[in-house]
This record gives sequence, structure tokens and C-alpha cells, in this order.
Amino acid sequence: MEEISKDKFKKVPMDVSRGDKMARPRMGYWQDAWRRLKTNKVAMLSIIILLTLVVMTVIGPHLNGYSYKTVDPSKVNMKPNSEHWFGTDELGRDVFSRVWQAGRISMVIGILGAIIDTVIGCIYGGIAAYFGGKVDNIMMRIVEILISIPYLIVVILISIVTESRSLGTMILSLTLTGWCGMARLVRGQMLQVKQQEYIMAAETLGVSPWKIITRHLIPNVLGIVIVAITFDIPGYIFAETFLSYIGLGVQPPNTSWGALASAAQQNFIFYPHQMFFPSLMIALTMLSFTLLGDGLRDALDPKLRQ
Amino acid sequence: GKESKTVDKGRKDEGQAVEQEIDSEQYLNLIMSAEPSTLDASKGADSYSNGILNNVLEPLTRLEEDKDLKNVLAPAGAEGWEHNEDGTVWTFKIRDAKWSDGEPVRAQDYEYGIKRTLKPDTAAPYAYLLAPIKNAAKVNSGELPVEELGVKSLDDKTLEITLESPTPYFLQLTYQRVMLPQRQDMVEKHGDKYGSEIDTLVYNGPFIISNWAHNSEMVLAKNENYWDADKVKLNNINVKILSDENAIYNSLANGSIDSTGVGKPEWIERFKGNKDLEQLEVINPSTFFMFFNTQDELFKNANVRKAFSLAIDREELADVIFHGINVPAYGWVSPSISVEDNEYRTLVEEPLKKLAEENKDPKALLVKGLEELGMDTDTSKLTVKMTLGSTDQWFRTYGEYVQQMYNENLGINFEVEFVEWPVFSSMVEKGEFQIGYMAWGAEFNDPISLLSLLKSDSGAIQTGWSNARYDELISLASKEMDAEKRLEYYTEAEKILLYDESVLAPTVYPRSNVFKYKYVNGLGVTPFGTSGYKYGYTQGR
Amino acid sequence: MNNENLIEVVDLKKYFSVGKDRTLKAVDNVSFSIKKGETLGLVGESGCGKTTCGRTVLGIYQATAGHVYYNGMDVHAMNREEKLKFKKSAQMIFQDPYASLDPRMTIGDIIGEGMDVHIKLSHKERQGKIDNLLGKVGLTSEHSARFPHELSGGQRQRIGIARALAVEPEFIVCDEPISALDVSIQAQIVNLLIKLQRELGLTYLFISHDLSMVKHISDRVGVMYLGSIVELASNHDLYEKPLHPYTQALISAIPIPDPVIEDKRNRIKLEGEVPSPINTPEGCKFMKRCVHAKEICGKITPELKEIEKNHFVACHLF
Amino acid sequence: MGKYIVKRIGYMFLTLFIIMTLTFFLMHSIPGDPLAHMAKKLPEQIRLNYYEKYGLDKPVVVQYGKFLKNVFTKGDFGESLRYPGRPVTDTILKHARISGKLGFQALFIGVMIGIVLGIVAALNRNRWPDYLVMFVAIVGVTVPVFIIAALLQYVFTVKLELLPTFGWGEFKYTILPTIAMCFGSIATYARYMRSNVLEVINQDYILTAQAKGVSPFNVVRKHVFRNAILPAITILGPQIAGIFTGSFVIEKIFGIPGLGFYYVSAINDRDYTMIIGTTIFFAALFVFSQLVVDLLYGVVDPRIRVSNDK
Amino acid sequence: MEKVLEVKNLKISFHTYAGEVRAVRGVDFDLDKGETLALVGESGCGKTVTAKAIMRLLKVPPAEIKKGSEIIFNGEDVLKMSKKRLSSFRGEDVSMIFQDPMTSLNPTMTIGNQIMESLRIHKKLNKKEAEKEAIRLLELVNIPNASERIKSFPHQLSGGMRQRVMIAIALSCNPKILIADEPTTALDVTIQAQILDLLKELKKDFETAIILVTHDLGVVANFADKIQVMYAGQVVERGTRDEIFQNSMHPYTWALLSSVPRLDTKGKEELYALGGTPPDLILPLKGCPFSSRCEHCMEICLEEKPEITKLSDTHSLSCWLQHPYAPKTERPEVLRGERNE
Ligand SMILES: Nc1ncnc2c1ncn2[C@@H]1O[C@H](COP(=O)(O)OP(=O)(O)OP(=O)(O)O)[C@@H](O)[C@H]1O
Ligand SMILES: Nc1ncnc2c1ncn2[C@@H]1O[C@H](COP(=O)(O)OP(=O)(O)OP(=O)(O)O)[C@@H](O)[C@H]1O
Ligand SMILES: [Mg+2]
Ligand SMILES: [Mg+2]
Repeated sequence: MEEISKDKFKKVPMDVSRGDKMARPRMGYWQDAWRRLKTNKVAMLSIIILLTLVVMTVIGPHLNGYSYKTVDPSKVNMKPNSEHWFGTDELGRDVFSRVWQAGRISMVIGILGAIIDTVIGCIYGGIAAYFGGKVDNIMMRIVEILISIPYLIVVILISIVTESRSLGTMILSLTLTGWCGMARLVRGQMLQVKQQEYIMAAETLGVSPWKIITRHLIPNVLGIVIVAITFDIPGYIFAETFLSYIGLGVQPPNTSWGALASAAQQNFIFYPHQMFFPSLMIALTMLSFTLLGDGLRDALDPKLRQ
Repeated sequence: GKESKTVDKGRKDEGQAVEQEIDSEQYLNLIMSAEPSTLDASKGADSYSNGILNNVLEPLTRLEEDKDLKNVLAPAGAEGWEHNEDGTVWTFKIRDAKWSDGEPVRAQDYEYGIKRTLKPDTAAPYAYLLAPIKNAAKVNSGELPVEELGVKSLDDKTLEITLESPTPYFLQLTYQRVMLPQRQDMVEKHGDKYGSEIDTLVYNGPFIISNWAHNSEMVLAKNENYWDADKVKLNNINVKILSDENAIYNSLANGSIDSTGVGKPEWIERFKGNKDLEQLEVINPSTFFMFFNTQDELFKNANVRKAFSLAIDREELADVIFHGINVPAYGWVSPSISVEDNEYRTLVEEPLKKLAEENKDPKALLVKGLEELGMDTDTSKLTVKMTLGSTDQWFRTYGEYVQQMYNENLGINFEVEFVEWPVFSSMVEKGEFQIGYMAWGAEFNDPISLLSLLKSDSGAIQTGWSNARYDELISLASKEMDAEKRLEYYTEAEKILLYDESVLAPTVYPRSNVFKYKYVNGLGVTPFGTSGYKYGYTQGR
Repeated sequence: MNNENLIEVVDLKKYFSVGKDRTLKAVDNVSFSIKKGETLGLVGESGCGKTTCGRTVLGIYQATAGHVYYNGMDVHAMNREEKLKFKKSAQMIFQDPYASLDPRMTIGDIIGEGMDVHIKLSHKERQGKIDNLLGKVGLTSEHSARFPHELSGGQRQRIGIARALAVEPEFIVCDEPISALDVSIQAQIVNLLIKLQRELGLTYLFISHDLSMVKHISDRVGVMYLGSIVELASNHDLYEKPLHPYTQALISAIPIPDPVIEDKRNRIKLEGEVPSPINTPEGCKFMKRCVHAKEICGKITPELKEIEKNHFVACHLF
Repeated sequence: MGKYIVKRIGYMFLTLFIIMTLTFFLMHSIPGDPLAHMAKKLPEQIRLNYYEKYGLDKPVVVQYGKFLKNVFTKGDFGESLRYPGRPVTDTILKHARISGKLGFQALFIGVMIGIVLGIVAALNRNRWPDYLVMFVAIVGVTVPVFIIAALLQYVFTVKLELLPTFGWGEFKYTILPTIAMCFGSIATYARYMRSNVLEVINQDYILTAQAKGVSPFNVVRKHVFRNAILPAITILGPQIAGIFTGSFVIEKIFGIPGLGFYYVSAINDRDYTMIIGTTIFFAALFVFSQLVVDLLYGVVDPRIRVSNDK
Repeated sequence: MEKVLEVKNLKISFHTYAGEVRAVRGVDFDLDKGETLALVGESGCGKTVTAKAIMRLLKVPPAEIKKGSEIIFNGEDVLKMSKKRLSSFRGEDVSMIFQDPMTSLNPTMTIGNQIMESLRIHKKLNKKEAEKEAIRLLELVNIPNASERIKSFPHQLSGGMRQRVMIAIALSCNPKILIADEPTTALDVTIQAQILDLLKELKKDFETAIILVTHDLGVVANFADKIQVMYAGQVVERGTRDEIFQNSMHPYTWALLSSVPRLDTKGKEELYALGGTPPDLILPLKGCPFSSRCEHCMEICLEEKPEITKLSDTHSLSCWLQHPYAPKTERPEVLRGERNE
């Protein structure tokens, strides 16, 4: 106490503004989530894997000098070797080139399908859950009808009516009932969230139903939605194969991962590599989306913010 | 001439069987890759129900195998038969036998079976096979009552069948399901349900069905009332229903089943290495082929069709796509079909071979055809589409392969489209296709079974093609009792079909590989043979 | 209808069904009115229906029966446009500061949400206004980037207040707005509310257990007991001359922040069983705990009567 | 509540009716007929006879009227066109029982393991159990069932010869198919569960439970579980309907006479009566399970009352 | 007196994206058996965090209990307890009434089950007994119709009822220490009085030590033995009830006491309110945290952390005004006036 000089004990005028200094950066929810995602190494790694997959689908088919479509009867069913890195298929085509060529379609289908699914599913489920009562009742009955009508019949009809083989028709057939699952899931979860008092508070403020759904309900069910998306992506990749069968999928000689995998299925005991590589790509895609999804989930949960 | 066979014919294995003891427990585990649709002999058309019906009902005759695996028509339900001079009236002597419920087997049962098949309200899919019988078509279309049909039981043991005109292959129909005996009382008692469950059925064949778990298994047991029961050694046959190829092969590998056909080269290799197994190779009486829409802008030209037919490298195709199992086809009639007792293909050269010899460059043919049509001869601008009527993986591979082949061999832009079978049928019917792909199997052992399909009024393979000479040849052949002459007609018809017009492009004759454990003996293996499991037994299981 | 009255509540009922054939009469036949620029305090036993009443007045709960008129318009029969306008002018501060904040929104967005609906502002103006509101409720602009769980209870409650004020309402139902605040901030908030009332003529329905604060802020005070108003009077009258036995007990129980007084206090202790609001029988609901209970109390439900000018009581004693 | 259920059941019939009607007309509008399965073109006369016998020659509306009459007056969905003489209803009920038994077994195991794994993963977030579960999930989804099934079959029936290769009968026949089938469910439930458990364990009431001294296991069992189970219930709904309609692939590989076969082949075969039958059967199960799901929501989370709302 | 709890130099930080929030900055206190300690102070000053830390309920991370902090319960270091020990420690030895009753109750469990749960764990009661006990507890906290109410779910209760349920849970096992975080904020005064009586009984019968966090100085005056005034994560003044109410020396304590509305005011006068806001806890500590809002602020207050001055065995505070160099400052008039009343 000795060292303190007496003049320090002079009164200074009160100044309340001294206390509140801006000490933190301002950030919105999404901004903040993105910032946290960036610090998540696993999530970043999965983004890198995804980007690599995308790049490979672009350049991969040209890398080893074999075209994805050249049939070579003298080289059927070869094991992976220095010339054909992933081996060859039953028509002697280079699996390496085919896998990357196939990736173009599959990645687009998987991602686009999941996006469309999510958007429609979230909005539909959101509306049903939020309004409840009659609206919910009717909307969910429609979902039941859509799910119950045999999908195959509908797809055959589409293939006959449209007679088009565009990506658009493909997506249409795939997402036609695909979103129903998402809608049910979202609705279920939202029914729970909707009961929270903060929804009541927002209503009291006169926030429109649309905004309540998009700004309160959806962010609060995102955890589940993200999981659903990660299942959707491989789901669509496989579903595309089915469409190929009906005549709506990729047209040969073009191909997709699902098509490659199902082509290999009959003989996978003898030529496991034909099955392995396309499946590996699907698995890698799903793995990176799952990891990314987990990262995103954490990033979107403010309680985990650090 | 008159023909009559009354003597039983022994089997080649029989002698050995006496020497070595056969197993005391006689049973077989077999596989069937789909559920039989119905055991009503009139309804249903699938080979699975056929296979079972053969073993539980006794047709008038049976095609049995002799020592050289040649088919011999043997008396069965009928002890013997004769026909009049011009071959239009046939009389069958029905054997003394009993149904499994003890009732005697009567000529009326056979008569009823045939009539029921032809009655319009039975809607039997294979009724058309009975067309040679007098008034059959009219009865089937409801123009005439069934009573007018040329089938009559003169008494309990005599069946008389009158034909429209002489039919050389008529006897081949007597072992078909459409002529199997049926018990009127049972049919009437069970109505629509007749044949759908075992309690609606009685049997007079070598076996009865003791259990039928739909889509799972069917168990046959020896029929003690069978007239030839002494020759039947098997007490039980478990026919499991299983369609997954890998599962079937796994089952054969671990011995859960005793015999099965194998279609995969990798598995064939593997089973060949198994000392307990024995392989039997049989060419099936059918042909895989592509067909052209002759009403199409492009394919109305024969040269174009020829070009497309010749552009297929059949040897490579058989090798790559069928892994060397199937046989390259240069003709329409399969090698396993005979005229009388001789294989047709040993008598008649395959027409496409000649065509190929004469035209080494299919692309030149195509250009020629395009010129004739007044179209652009730059083949790279030509887009052609093939429609495949299946959603199976195999078809995809096939399509992709053919696509590559055409793109290379003809330098065209070849597209492949895959649709479901019913959609395919309807597209073909409407003529909305360019090239189609199908397989067709002969229903009975005579080339006409396949050749008549292309008659302009047949409508079976809708190419939109019609040729007066061809039609004439077929109808001539169908009434010609003389084998020599018939063969001539057939030869010319096949030449028109493939060499002159190339309406179809046969690709391969399928061949089946049956593997069985060595202890399994006596099962019929020839494609048309109908002895079924009757003579089967095991030895040294 | 009195035109001066901003809020007129007539025979309002709100029943909840709980289980089979059983209704819980959370609000039962409540009538009152609030003039423009006035504060009506609402006090009463916990669970007596204050929150429910407040929420039904704002149309958050659909009324089982009765009417609420806001500026002469029936709140429960408004069309969409009117409803939106009503929502701008009538707001609520929620009792539970935890549950009523969306855990996934930043404080800034929570406060800004209402403004986005009703007041069109540029991004900068919006931010400025949010900061301003935060300052008014004793927080700083740095809080606007935080999430609710990062705040203490009192801080959250102030967010709720700021949110309600953000849309510049005319009428606010304040459901225990200050219960979680420390006294110095309580004072700050109450000062703010009073200042706003003075400057902008705001009207409040002020629900609280803090009777001193209710007295301080209200013009008139209503006392609720088991879903009904048992006494309604000016704050002065109510605290000086409480008539209803329940009110008397309530007033006597107000804790005084002075140990000397507290140690000497004599409270009226309420004895007897607290009746359930489920399937309540006829008669005065307070009867079982009332020392003055008479026979009639068990038979007839007393009605709210004006005993003195502007002093209403529902009790058979008067 | 009772009123709500009655109302929902009313809606259920309406929904089923719409499904039935739509399916009826849709299936008649795609190319093909029940004769198509014979894979060859039959002569015209045969087809005429066939059409007449089964009433297919009449306009679709008339056929529909007749169909409705049979359904409503006799409860009769007709006989299969592909398998003459077998009533659709009997066939479905018989085979659904088999699918149901197997499916229930697989679903039960799948759901149980999936839920447990999901919880374990969430509680060990970003540690090895979490990654293990993720691996299982990815394998379960990206490795098709037929691969798993074929491998199981190969290992257990050909190599080890422990179990029957295929067929239907006692318990041992169900072991392999059950294992093969439950992979997918394990993956799904584990992932959904993990996600929701992560959400729930951050809630304040979990703190309360901990403050009460509830053991970590019981915190999960009593507090986390119920609050996190909702999505599992949602997906369970259609899966319960699905178990009776069977899994085509598994049934095919293991030769199990379930309903899955009919479900898939009816459309390919254009077996109209069977299509309608299986569709209605699935729809009825699905719609009913949906009702149960909605009721379960309320049981699991009492705040949710789907019945009375805005 | 026997010490049941010692908290020494408790420092707690939250690691947030913006940096370290030092929510509690060195708090010490002791708690004797049967004693009631009131924690009062600015909202957001770290009361709840301190309370949760005692029960080891803070989520680590983002929270961090700094090295050197000690929490000793009956000689046992709480920060080093095993998971198993914690389960019995919580609920049986220490229990807590949470500040927020809505989110602290499990929405999918009936309140009855939530109360019974701890009874069954710690008192090993069977279901029937537990249910009976739960009803008794609910009646104790004055919930009408308790035998029916145990079947209710939290959302069916009013705010005050939920709070009482929380209290019932906390009381169920007669803990040695009860941490009550604003236990009566949602209760009306009559029930509040009853709850306080209940707590007093508990204190008497079981010698329960109570840490009472509250803003209601009336309740504090009624109930507390010792009072600890906190500001910005620090204890600024502590003393017995009378010392704080009658002889407080810290300007913040004065501000607190002055802000209470009084029943005798007329109309809507402005209440005394502190200006400004408390410092952001993310900033490092410099000088006295209260300086920016203090009427008596001196230069030294801005630079140096005030030292602790002991006025008596029980009364101590940290404020430079106690320094001999500092100008003499009187307690504000309002406070003096009230005492004389
Ligand atoms: N998870 C967290 N992350 C960041 N900061 C937090 C977190 N939890 C609490 N804080 C901060 O810690 C400080 C102390 O909070 P605490 O809840 O202890 O306050 P309190 O004294 O209980 O206040 P009140 O009386 O308002 O409840 C507050 O400033 C708060 O913002
Ligand atoms: N959603 C609901 N379902 C059933 N009962 C309810 C519901 N909401 C409230 N209640 C009941 O209604 C009564 C009044 O509740 P309300 O919340 O209005 O009380 P309050 O006066 O605000 O009490 P507090 O002061 O404790 O907040 C209580 O008995 C409560 O249990
Ligand atoms: Mg309330
Ligand atoms: Mg707190």
C-alpha cells in the first residue's frame, strides 16, 4: 500500500461509457457457423476429398489413355494392373476411365437429388407441421398416397409420356416421391420444435408463417435433415440405376456408379474389383458428406460454439 | 403308313442298375427358378408348370431318350395309336390305369382335357397349338360349340381325333400340356381354383405332389397307382424354388441340390474342377435373334438389313457376351430340331454363312442400301436405334457391346434403348422401333415350329414383313407328310428369310450346361424329352 | 363500449382439457378494461391463470369463450391484415426467458426479427436500433452477436423485453418481466417502461409477483385467484385497504428488504388446502382457505361488485 | 382423442380409396397386359378369349366399376392373373406372414442395435466408437444388401456349412437373411439417433437429471432416449409397413417365399389384380402405421398433440 | 461450526470464439452446516456459474475451471471426484434448484416421475413409496391436487408450479447443501413465504446449508445468515445479513439497496438506478470492475485492483474507499433513512 501515491485517490467524474467497449466481432448465425466449420479439420478434409472426386470426374477419364467406352474382347475381366489401374470389365473396357466417367452423372444426381429433396421436404414438412390440423392432415394424406402408389408404374408412365432422356426427366422421376421421406421426418421433428415457447414469441411478433418455418423451425431440425441428406446422396446414386433400367437413366455407352456396381454384382465373387471401385467411390462420397454433415451439424449448434 | 408301338422300351442305365445296388433312400433335391403359375394343364404357359405336369400327369405319349440320347416317341397314356390313310383321323388306345384317387383313367379324361383347353372361356394361352384338330380354331373363337370339335371318345378306352388336314407333326402335340388328361369332376368341383393348390388335383403320372409351398418348394412323391410304377425308383423329389444364380450355384457347391443348369462361365469352370460333378451340354431348341422393322424408312431396304445382320461378328459375340457357351447362329432353325429323326442343321447349311461369304464388307452393303433408298450415304450421319425389351443387367451389357460393334463395323451412330418387356411388346406391336431383340424357342420338334412364326398372318414376330412365296412354302410344308419334300420347303423358306431378305438376324443358339452329382442317374436331358424324373435314381450318394 | 379503453376484456374464459372429460379452467369469466396509457397490474397466486389470461388477451391462445376488444376490435375475430397490425401494436414479454428465445438465433436477430416484419429498415439502421435497444435494457451492443445460452438468466430476460419494444408497440403484456433481474436492473427496466409510457403513451398489463414493483408501476391492480379476478382497484386503494381476504394475505406477505422489519413481521398465513383448478365446484373458490367463510360462499360464486368507486371485489362479505 | 382416431380412420379409408383408384387407372395406362409375361406374342384369338374371360376387353371405367363392386360387396380383390386360381387376398396374407416374421426379426434387431450404437456414438462424439458407428453406417448404406447376403451365404453355407443355404422353415433358415437385412436399419437408426442425442444432451433438463445424481446410464435411458427417439419413430412407420411387403432381394437370394416377390413381379407381369391387392395392402399398412406414428408422437412427447391444432 | 463447503480462488472461464470470457474471477467462500449464504449481485455476474461449478455441472469445454481453484466438500475435493462418486454426491450431498424451471424439467416425463427418480436412486424407495413421497413433497411446496398433478407434464404447469416442482426435486433427499438459484422468482408472495418457511424448517431439522441466489432483497433480509455481493465475477463485499443491510460499505451494495421500490412511494417516480453496464467479462481485469459506474470513482480505481479490507471477522469488502488515503464517503441517505424507520 505504501507505494500508492495519494493523488491517485482523487475523485474522477463518473463516466458510464468507460465500461462498455466493443470487444467482439459481430456475426450472424450463418456467418458464425461457417467460421466454425472452417476450423473443423475433419470437415475441411472431407471438402478436399469431395473436390478431388469432382476434379477426377472431370480429368479422370482421360488420364490413362483408355477410353471409357472402347470394347476390347481380348482384355475382358482383367485384374487391376499397371496398364488398367482398376482392371477391365466384362467387355474389356477400362474400369478406371469408366469409374470417373460414371462419377459425372452420379455426383450430379446424388447432390442435385438431395438438394431438391431437402428443399421440397423441408418446406412441405414445415408447412404441414406448422399449420397442423386440417392442413397437416391433408398434406400428410397426400404423402401417403404418393408413397403408396407403385413407383414403378409412375416411372414407366413418365418414361412413356416424356420420351425424353434428359437429366431433367431423370431428376423428376427420382425426386417424384423421394422427398416424401424427408417431409415426414421434418414434420415429425418440427411438431416437437413447434411447441417451444420461442415459436409462440415469434408468432406474437407477427412473423409470417413462412419466416417461422424457414428461420425458426428449419434451423432447429437441421441436425436430422443433415443426416437425411447424407443418406439421400447414396440413395439417389443407387436409384439412378433403377431408372436406367426403365429407360430413363443414363444412356449407354455413358454410365454411372450405380450402373457400374450393378453390372458387377452378378460376378462380384469372381471379379470383386469391378464391384469394389464404383462402390468405393459411392462410399467415399457418402463418407465425405457424412463427415462434412457432422462438422456442419456441430457448426450449426451454437451450444458447441467455441 | 401305319405305325404302332406297343412294346416298352428299356433304358440304357437299367442294366447297370441291376448290377450295382442303388441307394436305399431314393430322393432328389432339385431346383426350379420360378414358381409354376398353375397346375391346370389348360391354363398357364410357363416351362416350370410344364415340367411338373409332365411328371404328375400321363400324356398320351412321351418323348423318351434312347441309348444315344436320341428322342423316341414312346406310348404312355395311350398303349398304341393308328391313323387313317391320309393321316387325318387318329385313334388312340387308352391304357388301363388308375388316377391317384383310384378312379380309372378313361378316354373321356383326355377328351375333356383337349376340349377344355379349346373352350373360349377357359382362355388357355396355348390353345393355338391344337390348331390342326378339326374345327379347333372355330371352337376356340366361339363360332362353333365344343361338340363340333374333332375329338371324340368312342368308348372308355378309345380316343379318336380328327384333323383339319394331314399334319406331319401331329404326334409331337400329344405330349404337350394342351392334350393332357383332366378330370371333369375335379375341374367342376374346384372351378377357378382348379390347379392352384394340390388339393384340387388328382394325378395319373409317375408322381404325385405331396406338398406345394408356393414360391418355396414342391415335393413330388411316387405315385403308387401309376401304371408303370415298377420303373419309378425315386420316392421323393424336393423341387426348391430359387431364382438367384449365385445362391443356386452356392447350393450346388455345398450339395444342397443335386443338379442344376449353370449359365456363368466362371462357375462352369469351377464346377468342371469338381470331381463329384458331371457336366451335360445341350443345345436348346431356340434361337436368339435381332429383328428389323421392315416398315421403317431405313429397314425397308433388304441390303440395309443384310448389312446390319452381317455387321454382327457372331463368333466374337458368342465369345464375349456368351463366354463361348452359346453357339454362333447363321441360320434360323436351331441345331437341336429335327425333321423326322434327322437333325435339320446337318441336312441344311446355314444360309447366312453363304451371305457372309459373298459380302465381306457389310458397310458397302449399307452404302448400297442407302443409295437405293436415295439417302445420304455418309454412314456417320446415320442414327439407328435398337430397342431392348428387358431391364436386366445382361441386356445392358449386350446392348452396350452391340452398340460398340455397330459403331465400329458400320461407322454409324448406334443407340440402344432399354425398356420393360411389356413396353417393348407394345412398341413392337405399334411398329415404333427399328431393331428389336428376342429369343424364341420351338414348341415342338419340327422346323415349322420356328419357321411358321414368320408367316404374314402369324403376328408372332412383328417385323411387318410379308412374302407370298414364304407363306406358300409354310402352308405346303404343314400338310406335307413326306419328310423329303418338307425339308425342301423348309430349306427354301429359310433362305428367303435370311439370305434373300434378312428379316431377322439370328445371333446365337443357346446352349445349356447342366451339372449334376455323379450319383444322380436317369434324368432326361434332351431338350424335348418328356420323361422327366420317371427313370431317375441315385446310386452312391 | 368505452372508447377510452384500449383493452376491454369481457367474460373471458380459457379452459384446457386435461385427460378425459376434465377441463382445467385456467381463466374463468374474467372481465376488465385498460385505458390508453394506463398500467394494469395483475397479481395472484402462482398458477392462478395470469399468464394464460395475458396470452388469451393477445390472441396467442384461442379463447374458450368471451371477447377481447382492442380499440373496439375483437382480437379473436380479426382478419389477417388486422391481425398483423394488432401484432405490431400489442406485444408480450414472456415469463420464461429461456424457453422463449430461439437457441439458434443470435441476440441481434432475435431482437431484429419483429422489426423486420413491421418496420422496414436498412441494414445499418436496423443494427443501430438493435444496439440502441440493448443499451436501453442495460446490455451492450456486443451482446448482439451472442446466442441465448451464452447469457445469464437476467440478460436473457432483458432480451425478451428488448424484443417486445423493438416493434414499437402501444400495448405490452409484461409477464413477469423483471423477476430474473437484479434490483438495480429491475429499477432500470421499470424506469424505462415508465418513461416510455410517459413519452409514447404505452399501455401495460403488468403481471408480476413483486408486489412492491406492481404497486410502483401500476395505476390499477387486479388480484386473481384460481382463474378469476377477486379484487380490482387503484393501486393505492388496494394496498391501503385490501378488502378480499386473499388480497389481505397477499399484501401482508410482501417481503421487506430490511432484516429488522422482516424479523418482526406478522404475516397472515393462509391455511387449508389449495383447491385444484380442475373441475372446480360452484361457490367461492377461496372458501376453503378463508377464515370468514360463510354458508353462502359454498353455494354461489361471488361476482365482482363495485364496492367503492373503482374498487371491485368478488366476495360475499361485501 | 377417441374422436380424433375415429376421424383419422375415416380419412384412412378415403386415402385408401384414392390410392386404389389412382393405381387402377395408372396401371391400365401403362403399356402391356397380363399376357405379356409369357414373353412371346400369342395369336390374336387367344388374346381375345383371355381379355373376355378377365373382363379386360371392357373400357377401364367399366372394369373399375366392376372391381369396386366386388371389393365393396364381397371384399373380393379377385384372383391373380399371373397365377390363375389363386385369390389375391389369400396369396397376400399367406406370404405377408412369412415376410412379416422375417422382417420383424430383422427390423427389431436392426432398430435395437442401431439405436444403441447411435447413442454410444453420440456420447463418444469424435472418438473411436463414433467413427466405428459411422463406418458401419457407411458400409450399411453403400454396400448393397445382395453383396452382404451373398457373402454371408458363401461363408456360412459353402465354406463353414453351418446353416442352410436357402429355403424357409425353422429358425435357422431365418438367421442369415435376418443378419443381411438388418444392416441397413442399423445404419439408419444409428445415424439419426446419434444426431438427436447430440441435440438432447445439451438441454438443461439433462443437467437437472445429472444434478439429481442420476447415473450416466440412466440419464441416457430415462431422459435422453425418449427425447431423442422421435425421428426413429418417423422412419419406423413405413418400415413396419415394409416388413410385411418383404425384401425382394433377400427373398430372392435366400429363396424365401415372402411377399416381396409378388410386390415386384406383379407390376412386371401386369398382374392387375395383384398390383391392386399388394398396393392396397401396403397402403393400408402404411397409412395405419402413419396413424400409429402420429399417436406415438403424442405419447413420446406429450407436448405434441397432432389432433387439435390451428 | 462445521464447514461443509469451502470454495477457494474459484476461477471459471468460457472459451468462446471471441476469446476467453472470465465469468468467475477468483471467488472464495465457506459454508457452515445449517447456514444460509445469499449470493446477490448484478445479473450476469457469475452466480449461476459458481453454483453449477460446485456441482460440477459445467460443460467442459467450453467452460474451464482454472487451475488453482478448489472446491472442498467435507474435506473432499469436488473437482477430483470420480464419475461414480459424483452420482452420489449430486442429489444426496448437494442438490440444486435451477433458475429456469421450464427448460430444466424434462418435457417428456411426468413431474411425478421426475421427483420420484431421485428418491428411488438415493433413498432406494420402491415405486409405491416413492410415489407417496412425491405427493407429499408436492403438497409440501403447495401444489394443489398433488396426487393428480404428479401425472402432469411440465408444459401443463404454470411457471410458478414448475419452479415448485424443481424445489420439490431438490428437497427430496434432504441434501447437506442446497443450492437454490432464484428459487422463488416465479412465485407469488404467499407461496414464497411458505417455501421460505419450508426451507427454514429444513435448515433446522437437517442442518442443511443453503446457498441462495436471489435478486429479491426482501427474501435475503428474511432468510439469509450471510450475504455475499458479487459484481463481474468477483465478490465485492461480504458480511452477515445485518452487516450488509445496515452497514454496507461498498458503493455497489449501496446501489443495490437503493434501487428497491418502496411501498410508500407515490405514483410512478423514477427509481434509483445504476447507470451504465457492467464490464465485458472478456476484457482482462484492470482496476476495480465497478469503477465505470461508481459515483465515488478515483484514479486508483481505474488502475489497481482494490485490496480486501476486513471490517470485522465476518464483514469484508474490496474497495479503495476503505484506503486511508481515500476521501471519507457516507452511506447514501436513503439507506440510512430506511434503517431508522
Ligand atoms: N456458455 C457460456 N458461454 C459464454 N459465456 C457464458 C456462458 N454461460 C454464461 N456465460 C457468461 O457468464 C457470465 C455469468 O453468467 P451467470 O449465469 O453465472 O450469471 P448470473 O449471475 O447467474 O446472472 P443472473 O442473475 O442474470 O442469472 C454472464 O456474463 C454470461 O454471459
Ligand atoms: N397447456 C396447458 N395445458 C394444461 N394446463 C395448462 C396449460 N397451460 C397452463 N395450464 C394450467 O393453467 C393454470 C394457469 O396457468 P398460468 O400459466 O396462466 O398461471 P400463472 O398465473 O401465470 O402462474 P405463474 O405465476 O406461476 O406463472 C395452471 O393450473 C396450469 O397448470
Ligand atoms: Mg405465469
Ligand atoms: Mg443466473
